[in-house]
Amino acid sequence: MKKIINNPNDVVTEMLQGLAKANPNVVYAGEGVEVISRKEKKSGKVGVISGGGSGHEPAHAGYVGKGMLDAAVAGNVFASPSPDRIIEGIKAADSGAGVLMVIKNYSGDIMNFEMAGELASMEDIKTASVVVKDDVAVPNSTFSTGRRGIAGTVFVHKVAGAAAEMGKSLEEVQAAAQKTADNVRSMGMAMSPCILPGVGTPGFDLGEKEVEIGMGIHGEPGVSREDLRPAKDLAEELVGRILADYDYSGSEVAVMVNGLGGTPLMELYIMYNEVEKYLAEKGIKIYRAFVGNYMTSLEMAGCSVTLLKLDDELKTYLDYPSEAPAFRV
Amino acid sequence: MKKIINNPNDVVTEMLQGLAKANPNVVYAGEGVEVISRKEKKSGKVGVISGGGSGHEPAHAGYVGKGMLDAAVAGNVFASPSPDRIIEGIKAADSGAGVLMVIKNYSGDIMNFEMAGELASMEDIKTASVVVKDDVAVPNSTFSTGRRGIAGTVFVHKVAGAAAEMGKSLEEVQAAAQKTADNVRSMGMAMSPCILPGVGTPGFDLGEKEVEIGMGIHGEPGVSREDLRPAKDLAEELVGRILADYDYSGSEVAVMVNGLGGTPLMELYIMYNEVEKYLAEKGIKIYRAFVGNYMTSLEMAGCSVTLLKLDDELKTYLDYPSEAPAFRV
Amino acid sequence: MSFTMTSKDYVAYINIAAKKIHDNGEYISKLDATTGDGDHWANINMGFENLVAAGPEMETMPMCDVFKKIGMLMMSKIGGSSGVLYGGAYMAAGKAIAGKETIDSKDLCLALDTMVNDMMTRGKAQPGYKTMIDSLYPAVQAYKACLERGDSDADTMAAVKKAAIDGAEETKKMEAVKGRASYQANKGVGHLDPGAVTMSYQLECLCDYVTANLL
Amino acid sequence: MSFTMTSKDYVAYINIAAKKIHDNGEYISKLDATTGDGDHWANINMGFENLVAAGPEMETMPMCDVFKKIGMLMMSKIGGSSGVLYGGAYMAAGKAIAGKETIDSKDLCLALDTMVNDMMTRGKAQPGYKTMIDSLYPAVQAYKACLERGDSDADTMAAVKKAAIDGAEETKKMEAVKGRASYQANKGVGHLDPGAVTMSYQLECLCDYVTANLL
Ligand SMILES: Nc1ncnc2c1ncn2[C@@H]1O[C@H](COP(=O)(O)OP(=O)(O)O)[C@@H](O)[C@H]1O
Ligand SMILES: Nc1ncnc2c1ncn2[C@@H]1O[C@H](COP(=O)(O)OP(=O)(O)O)[C@@H](O)[C@H]1O
Ligand SMILES: [Mg+2]
Ligand SMILES: [Mg+2]
Ligand SMILES: [Mg+2]
Ligand SMILES: [Mg+2]
Repeated sequence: MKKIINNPNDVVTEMLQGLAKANPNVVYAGEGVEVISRKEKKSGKVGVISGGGSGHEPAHAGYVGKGMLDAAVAGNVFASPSPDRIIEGIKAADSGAGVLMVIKNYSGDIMNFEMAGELASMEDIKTASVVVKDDVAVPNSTFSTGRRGIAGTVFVHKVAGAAAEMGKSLEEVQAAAQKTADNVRSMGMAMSPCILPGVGTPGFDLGEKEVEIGMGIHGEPGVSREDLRPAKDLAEELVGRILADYDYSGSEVAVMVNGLGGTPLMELYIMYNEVEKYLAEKGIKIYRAFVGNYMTSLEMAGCSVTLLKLDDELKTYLDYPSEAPAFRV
Repeated sequence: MKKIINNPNDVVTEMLQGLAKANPNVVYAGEGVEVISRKEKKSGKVGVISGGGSGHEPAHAGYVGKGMLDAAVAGNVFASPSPDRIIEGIKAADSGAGVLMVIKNYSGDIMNFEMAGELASMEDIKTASVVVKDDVAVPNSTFSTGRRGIAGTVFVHKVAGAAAEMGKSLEEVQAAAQKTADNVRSMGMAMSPCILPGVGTPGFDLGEKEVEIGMGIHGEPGVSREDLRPAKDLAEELVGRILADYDYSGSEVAVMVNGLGGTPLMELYIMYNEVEKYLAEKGIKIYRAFVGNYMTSLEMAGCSVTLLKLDDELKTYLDYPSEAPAFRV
Repeated sequence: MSFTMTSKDYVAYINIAAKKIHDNGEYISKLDATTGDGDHWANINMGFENLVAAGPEMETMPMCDVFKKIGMLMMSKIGGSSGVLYGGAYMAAGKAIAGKETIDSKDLCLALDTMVNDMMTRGKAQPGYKTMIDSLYPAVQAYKACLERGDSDADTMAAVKKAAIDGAEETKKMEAVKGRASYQANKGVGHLDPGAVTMSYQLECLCDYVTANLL
Repeated sequence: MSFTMTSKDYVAYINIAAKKIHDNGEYISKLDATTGDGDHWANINMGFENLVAAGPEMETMPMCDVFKKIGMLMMSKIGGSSGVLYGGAYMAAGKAIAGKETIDSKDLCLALDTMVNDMMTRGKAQPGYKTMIDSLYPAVQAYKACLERGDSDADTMAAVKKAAIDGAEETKKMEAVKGRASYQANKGVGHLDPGAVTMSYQLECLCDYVTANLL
């Protein structure tokens, strides 16, 4: 395992220390708390927080900034943060108007954020939550945990953050975030494994020419292993699966081509070029596109594609200025 | 070789097509020209261009935008663009006040940009150039090619672009860029090789635990192969070599911790955390820091550290707004 | 006719369990990597390292507080699904034995029963869902049955241990409903659930400790 | 008493050289990866693919224009150091044989001499710098000596070819001054220069073509 780290147990703390030193607009709450929050707090504004396991950088701390998140709570690598961390994030984000928690749909995240919400209500802080389940690789289900939350979460951050910055109420912010979550779908694929700093060996193997379609952002199994094909075919496969799940025909969308950490920008742009062509064929209009590393899996190679159906309200929120370093609009 | 591409011969064209589709503020000049330029041209403003081999994304096309580059010219992967491409970049950037070319110090780039400059003068376009040689891994020399230009080039783009946007003359823009080039130093290290799309096999091998200190951004040999050490040691080695080359003591600096493409942001922040501590020990004050993928080498894992000594003039230029997607200030 | 377990005992058991977990890093990581995200061992191991570090302090506390302390530490240091599940469960167990300086066999059974119930509520999970519950639940059932029958402590411990290990083994055949293995097309069938295995390690160490030191 | 080389011949030679370059991809890439950035083969091979594609058109041109066309194509399609070096050199050679429909041995020597001089100026390089010049330069010197001595065409071609190959081989011992091998601590000593090798391939194919078809 070759990683630029010191002790595997310290990666989260040291990463957030580095991030806070490089970004004068945020503060780091300290070791064991692992919360990054905005330095300037606007009184009476709804707070928006998110968080989850580490290893998905720039998610979530890179999205803290005016117009996006007020605080991000980091767990250990691939492990949801604990309730005692999350409550610190809630407190940092609260300025009296309540706090929206944007949660990715993993049983660990759900349980930890739920408990944190209870702790918050004990401290008289109103919270609401939106659970993002955008990964079409997983069947939807009300019985089991169901779909995972992946890169589409970033759009939910963006919309919620904009709505909050524009002075909306907690209910309104939650409704906008929920609308985003309802209209966003993603599908990814991996080309190489990632290595947890505390483990040191790859979580899975892929053959010389194999890719795994639908692999999760923690290396959870996907839907099929296939031979690597040209970018055009990969784009059609990923977008095709999204379109089979949700009807985007005739609508305007925001597109995200997201790198998983080890894939160079060159390839992401080539991928986006194919995604754009395929959507054009299908008569789906692209309103705005985002290409880069937004929701990664350590050094995993691969990418995901996300589509968000837009209406005027969501466009306004998407276009609203954001000063978060990892999502400047 | 697992890459999200179609035909290796088309990677540059398709990447730039994708980039231009995703970024409404630029135009792509077309296959074989491989120039990305700003859509809005400000008349009478000095043009600033750069370029070089592809494979270093977001360099250089990601730096095209208001306040930074007016055009970027892409060569094939790791190969300088040819003069006929560069002249198109010059023309796209020229609005009557001349064009500054920011060149990285490689014999191929020098020869191609030099010839392009001659072509420009035949078309009555005034050009000036600045050659960046920031890589302290290579000994300086007036006899041989000398030092390579690496991540420090991005600071030169930033300063030149700001000076031009502020209405400075070609001579003034060149002087500001030259001052930046004179005061910037970088040092990098690689942990894994990169694979040229047209070649398909890694350019070199590194042992299970080996890193190569001083490796170039095209995989050119470095100064030493060593066992991977903790981030703290790596930071001290890279920064130490920079400080041994140029006296930054008592000065204020801009710092860049640059990822080579395959290294996750988590590790870059951990690296920056160590760089910051080491500089603090040495009494060097950090004015502004940049952590991310700025000058990459395809999917190579590793990073570089760059220091730029600042004075009031350079601070003004560094802080001046930039709308380039890969360098928002 | 029952054993007495003190805080010192519980800390001693925790140290043994920590070692057992520590020594099986590769195996457990591999299990979670196969059906989940590979972090289960790294997280639970880090949690146990913290428990071991808190050992000297916990030795001086009454048992009910030891459980609460363990719950808080596990919740905050492990994170993920298992952190909140163990954390919540231990805290609930601490409440269930409120006021107890030491515990006897019945108390221990009550504590474990409280734990499994808390886990089921919090995780919205049932036995058969291919989780850590599938080791703890049958162990608790066996424990209750032994107590009811008035089995000897030695027999009881043997039965609890066996049920825990068998229960974990059973997860191989199960389809995952909750947790990351549920994302797999085949729901993880054919693979052990890592959480069930580490649960069985703990129960095994616990039963062995009681048998070797308290009977 | 000299051969006559037509555009058709030159295109035929280019096709042979293209194949030779194409077939040595792994070897040349490895050479450039060892001392440079690994792209030399990919770039020059792409350039030759373009030359081959332009072959039918070039066959109909006078030799001087063939050279200029090759120069333009190489400059724009190869890129990097070798693109501008070959491009500039071929364009200069085209000027040197301006107006010639076909060329004879003396013209060919002049063209090659012009090329190496242009490369030296543009690259600010001398023989001994461990570059492509170290194959072309001795080949041109041999060519001139043969012409001066009045050697037979067959002997001349053999001498030129040998000088080109030996010259490339010599780069193994040299320290690089220009180009990427100069960044190495040992300046690439012990490794062949990829540009010198591909240059020797071309000269070898050229000499072989003349010998086999024009004498
Ligand atoms: N909802 C749930 N209810 C009960 N146990 C669960 C639940 N979700 C996960 N688990 C257990 O947690 C284990 C995984 O723990 P861990 O790897 O630490 O967390 P994560 O799944 O968040 O990465 C699984 O093997 C399973 O035994
Ligand atoms: N300044 C120079 N003068 C002459 N030849 C050079 C010079 N620089 C490089 N070369 C030649 O070019 C070859 C490398 O070509 P290529 O790999 O295509 O370009 P690059 O070095 O830009 O990647 C070297 O092997 C050497 O023979
Ligand atoms: Mg996890
Ligand atoms: Mg090159
Ligand atoms: Mg796990
Ligand atoms: Mg090269």
